[in-house]
Amino acid sequence: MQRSIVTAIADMMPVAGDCFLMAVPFEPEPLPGQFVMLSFGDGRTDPFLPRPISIFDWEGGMLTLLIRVVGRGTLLLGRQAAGAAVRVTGPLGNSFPDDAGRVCFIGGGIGVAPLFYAAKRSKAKDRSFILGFRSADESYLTGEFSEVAPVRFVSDDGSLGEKMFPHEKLDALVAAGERPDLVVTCGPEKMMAAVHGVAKKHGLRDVHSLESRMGCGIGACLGCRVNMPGASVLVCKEGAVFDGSIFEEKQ
Amino acid sequence: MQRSIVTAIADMMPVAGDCFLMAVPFEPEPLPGQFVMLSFGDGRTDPFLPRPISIFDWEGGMLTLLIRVVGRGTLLLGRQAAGAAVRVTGPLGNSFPDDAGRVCFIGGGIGVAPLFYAAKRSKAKDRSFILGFRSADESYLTGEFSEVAPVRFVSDDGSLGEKMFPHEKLDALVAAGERPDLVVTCGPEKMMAAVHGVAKKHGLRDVHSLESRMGCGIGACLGCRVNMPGASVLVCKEGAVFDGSIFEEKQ
Amino acid sequence: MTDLRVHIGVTTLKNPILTASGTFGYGPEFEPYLNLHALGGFCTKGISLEPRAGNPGVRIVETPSGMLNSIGLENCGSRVFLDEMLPKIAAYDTAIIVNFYAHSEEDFVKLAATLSESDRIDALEMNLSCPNVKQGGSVFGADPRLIESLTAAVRKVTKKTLIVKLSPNVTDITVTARAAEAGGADAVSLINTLIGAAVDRRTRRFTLGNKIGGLSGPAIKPVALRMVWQTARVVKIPVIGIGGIATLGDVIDFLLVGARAVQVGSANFVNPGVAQDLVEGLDRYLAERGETLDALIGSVQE
Amino acid sequence: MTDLRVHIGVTTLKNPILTASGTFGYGPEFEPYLNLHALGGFCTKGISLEPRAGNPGVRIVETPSGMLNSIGLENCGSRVFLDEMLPKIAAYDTAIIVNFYAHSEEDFVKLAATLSESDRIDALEMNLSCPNVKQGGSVFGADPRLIESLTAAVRKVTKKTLIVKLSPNVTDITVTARAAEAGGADAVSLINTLIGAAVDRRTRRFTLGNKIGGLSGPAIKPVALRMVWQTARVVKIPVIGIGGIATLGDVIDFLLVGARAVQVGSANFVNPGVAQDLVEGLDRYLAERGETLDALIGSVQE
Ligand SMILES: Cc1cc2nc3c(=O)[nH]c(=O)nc-3n(C[C@H](O)[C@H](O)[C@H](O)COP(=O)(O)OP(=O)(O)OC[C@H]3O[C@@H](n4cnc5c(N)ncnc54)[C@H](O)[C@@H]3O)c2cc1C
Ligand SMILES: Cc1cc2nc3c(=O)[nH]c(=O)nc-3n(C[C@H](O)[C@H](O)[C@H](O)COP(=O)(O)OP(=O)(O)OC[C@H]3O[C@@H](n4cnc5c(N)ncnc54)[C@H](O)[C@@H]3O)c2cc1C
Ligand SMILES: Cc1cc2nc3c(=O)[nH]c(=O)nc-3n(C[C@H](O)[C@H](O)[C@H](O)COP(=O)(O)O)c2cc1C
Ligand SMILES: Cc1cc2nc3c(=O)[nH]c(=O)nc-3n(C[C@H](O)[C@H](O)[C@H](O)COP(=O)(O)O)c2cc1C
Ligand code: FES
Ligand code: FES
Repeated sequence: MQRSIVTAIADMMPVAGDCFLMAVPFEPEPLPGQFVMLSFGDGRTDPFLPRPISIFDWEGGMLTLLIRVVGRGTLLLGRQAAGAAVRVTGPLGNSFPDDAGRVCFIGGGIGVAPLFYAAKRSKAKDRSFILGFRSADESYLTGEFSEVAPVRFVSDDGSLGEKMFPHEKLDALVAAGERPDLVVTCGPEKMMAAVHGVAKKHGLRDVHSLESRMGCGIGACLGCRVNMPGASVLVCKEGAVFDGSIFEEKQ
Repeated sequence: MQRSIVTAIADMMPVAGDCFLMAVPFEPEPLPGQFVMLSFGDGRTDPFLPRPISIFDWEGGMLTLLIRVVGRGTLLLGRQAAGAAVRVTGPLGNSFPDDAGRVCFIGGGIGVAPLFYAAKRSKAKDRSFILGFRSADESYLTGEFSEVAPVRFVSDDGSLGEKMFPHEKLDALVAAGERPDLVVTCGPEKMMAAVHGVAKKHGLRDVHSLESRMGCGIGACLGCRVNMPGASVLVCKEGAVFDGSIFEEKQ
Repeated sequence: MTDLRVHIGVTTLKNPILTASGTFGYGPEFEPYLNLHALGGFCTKGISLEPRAGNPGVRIVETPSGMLNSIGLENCGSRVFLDEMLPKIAAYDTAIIVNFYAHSEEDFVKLAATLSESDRIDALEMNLSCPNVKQGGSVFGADPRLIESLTAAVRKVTKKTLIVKLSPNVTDITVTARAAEAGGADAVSLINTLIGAAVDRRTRRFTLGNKIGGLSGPAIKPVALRMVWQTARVVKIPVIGIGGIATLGDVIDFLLVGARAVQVGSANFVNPGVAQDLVEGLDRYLAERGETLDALIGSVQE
Repeated sequence: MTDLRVHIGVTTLKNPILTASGTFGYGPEFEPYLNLHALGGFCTKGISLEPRAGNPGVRIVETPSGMLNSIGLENCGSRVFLDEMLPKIAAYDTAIIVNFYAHSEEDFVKLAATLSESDRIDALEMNLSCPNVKQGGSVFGADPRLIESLTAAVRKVTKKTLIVKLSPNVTDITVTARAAEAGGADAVSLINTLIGAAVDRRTRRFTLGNKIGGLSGPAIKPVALRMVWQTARVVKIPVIGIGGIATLGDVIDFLLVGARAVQVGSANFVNPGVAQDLVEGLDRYLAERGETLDALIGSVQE
């Protein structure tokens, strides 16, 4: 059951790398991989549209969002103080599968956001992360992720973990015999496509959380349609989680 | 010298009667009766225009504004927390004369706002207030005003001070021999016109701070022109303080 | 509960709050957020004879107090709509208004005739004004003679309530409104989106894949309100007001200047439950004042 | 300092940032907030042959991300302007562009001739598009034949740079722009305000004393950007972009789609120092990229 409510921000916390955590009371309990549409709840009309934001965490009626400041909307949202009114619509979209024994969660940059809750809630026997950041300075919540499952960090400059890309780390792990039943990724599209390449090479099952500009998040505006190599998809309604085959040219 | 700056709110304090006090660092020192244009400083474009707000107080570089929530703009301004960015342009407009020995400051409702600073800064030997509110419940800062000068309160329902209108109180005072050299008023236009009637009857000098919807506050948009009985005036540039004769039909 | 009924053509709407085409999906998307039975009606996404993929690339961009869209009239086509979509919404106790468009008079007529066969469709809304279609922009919507003849041709093949939706991208909306009236429209609805553009200054390309798109949202409300007022003064048929409606105050403003009903558009994206809030708000507003809807409509003092 | 000079007609602007007519008073009002020498130029309040009192009642109302005004072209008249206002601003080292209007071709010509006698005036901006004047709204601005003949008539009596300011309240702005070009204009400036209205629902009256007014501010930027782009593609004379410009990003957007210069309007009311910020910002932007202004202008990828 989805809802659209105006509620007061319970807590705001700055995080490294231009990010912040926003906690808002929200029911019902979302599924891992779902997202919400977040906007101002005070009646201003600028910024106008809500922003799609993944579930970073949900616990006992408190929803936590991890948001990176990239433009005007996220900038102004980040300046809201606890007590300010926001509108939250959700939970939206499909979710990550949860039927595998060994899952590897791969996140790049702000794409790590949905993976915390996904790993925390996963019933898989064996869960691990590969988290990629540009550098140690631009990484965040590394401790929090480590508490949920073992993390392999990689970074562009080697300042955090190994100096390689997430898909290279996955390749190396599989080569070393650590073969996941399912790979779950979220991050830049190039990273996800590269991970799919590795998954395909090794015959691994992989799912990916896509991004697209959204107007409504509920399938009403048709604004989020993207033409992927594998299909033209309405990200908010058919996703945001898609099978890796979406990165392959349709025959 | 006027300026237009973006600055962080130093303090916000709720006040009875849907009002709040906002403190912002601002130089230079304004003259009593001047006003500022206040808007959001975070780059949002809605609400778009700045709001004219009187100087409630200024002390050592800290400007205090007393604002009543009447519409969208003041509602959203009132929800800002300390630390939020606002734009302040000013100080604007002319000021109250300060060459009288005995001054009576008469305010109605939110019109009391500019009178605190005016009375506090006045060099007059004898200063007193007549402050009118709808009721005791909707009155505010009565203690603060009383510290600056003696106050006669009047209210519509008699729940605060005497049950009469400010102009009636002035009339009674003059009749009782307490004749001011200058009457300074700010409040609803009807109240100011009535005070002018009393002032004229007794041959008192009177000045009034007019209100008008403003676009710019600096004489650039010509939006604030109002046709008063006595003249058509550009409130922001020629006022906001006008001689009482403005309420008299031009011959 | 105040009597909120409104008569438009042969249709009685249970209240004057409709949702605008292209902003309410096909309907079911909003089930979690509101009771569709509460609405006066809803306008479907614009339907064409054949399915249409719409525009590639970025389709939506936010603007100050509004948005631009260049969806490009993506839709499932009339066949799929009638066979698959309509049955899913047929049970809703609310008026179904099918928004439709074509690129020739012939296709407009064919489509209107096809849609008229369905008993469950209450009204047709003819979209003359989509600025997103590449073949020349708002061609139908700007030429009063074309509007009149097209309306007359469609009028001949349908007994359903026929609403003509007007483009604001014209010098004088009263001219196009009168043309629709002369052609036999039961009502006009306005405004569709204003044509606009946005640039991505990092890449130095237009943000939208289609370069230009339709501007909607609170930003356009003053223009819409002016056009509705001008139009309501000169036509005898009902005017349906559209443009930036998000609050009860907006609804009242449009009714005051003469709109007989209103459509809520982009605001559905911000709060998917807003349309029901507006119905309830209007009911309360009239009840509190002991005023009838008829007394409110057009009561602005001139 | 990058070379920011721009040539329009016989005038060389030191940079492309101008302030828009009616939003910058007569100039001196802004002295406390910026250095007027820094500007490319400023357009005066619209001047008419005789003084004009403007509209009574409320003249300004805020709208979502914008505002409506119905000042009604209040101004001191050409005589007072030349004798009293102009001397006060003559010393500013910046281009003075006099915005002017009339209600007949005869008066337009007379006014242009009078204004042309002053050496200190750099350019004339002919306002065809004021929506606030009661006598029929945007009459001059909507008729291409009238625009061409009027421009030609004014052209005959002035050697100054002649800019024709266009109304956006037309079906196709490229038609009116071409008419101005054909009549001999040195440049076109666009857009003037969109016509809109607002209602005070408490009193059930139009908020503005004049009922309708001109919509300006960030809300209209997408429409302005689209029209400037369309126009810059079809005319050879320079296009001056206006509409919702408030930030450096806005300036760059307009230059990218082909504006040779821009005018800052309503944003002056929010931040009276904004125009100088924009000059400095543009200078830095180009310097950081080692790019020339010419390379930037019109460089959006199509
Ligand atoms: C399903 C989904 C989940 C997401 N989860 C998160 C998350 O948990 N944390 C987080 O920080 N970000 C997340 N994002 C990205 C986030 O929505 C954008 O960063 C944000 O919308 C940018 O808004 P802005 O106003 O700051 O940027 P601007 O660039 O000013 O945005 C302008 C417009 O562009 C759109 N836009 C711009 N960039 C993006 C983008 N990368 N993706 C989608 N829309 C974009 C916005 O919707 C907005 O309407 C998610 C996106 C999607 C689709
Ligand atoms: C010189 C001057 C000094 C003022 N000093 C104070 C003060 O110290 N404290 C205070 O609380 N108020 C003061 N006001 C009134 C204050 O400016 C308005 O209450 C405020 O602008 C209303 O804005 P809003 O968005 O809340 O209301 P809305 O009704 O939503 O306003 C919409 C628009 O109408 C205009 N408007 C509406 N009512 C008024 C009004 N009464 N006066 C002027 N503009 C109005 C606003 O400028 C705004 O653009 C003063 C006004 C003037 C002219
Ligand atoms: C994403 C989107 C899609 C639209 N699609 C259609 C359409 O298919 N047919 C149509 O007549 N109008 C369409 N419109 C226009 C709206 O129905 C409405 O006229 C316009 O958005 C103005 O109303 P608003 O400001 O409330 O959004 C669309 C608008 C948007 C935002
Ligand atoms: C209060 C006000 C007065 C205006 N007066 C004039 C005028 O006298 N002549 C004119 O050509 N344009 C006038 N305009 C239009 C502006 O010059 C400009 O074209 C318009 O406001 C759009 O720009 P903006 O969105 O940056 O404000 C006026 C605009 C405003 C807001
Ligand atoms: S965001 Fe509106 S349909 Fe997907
Ligand atoms: S408020 Fe702009 S001139 Fe007075």
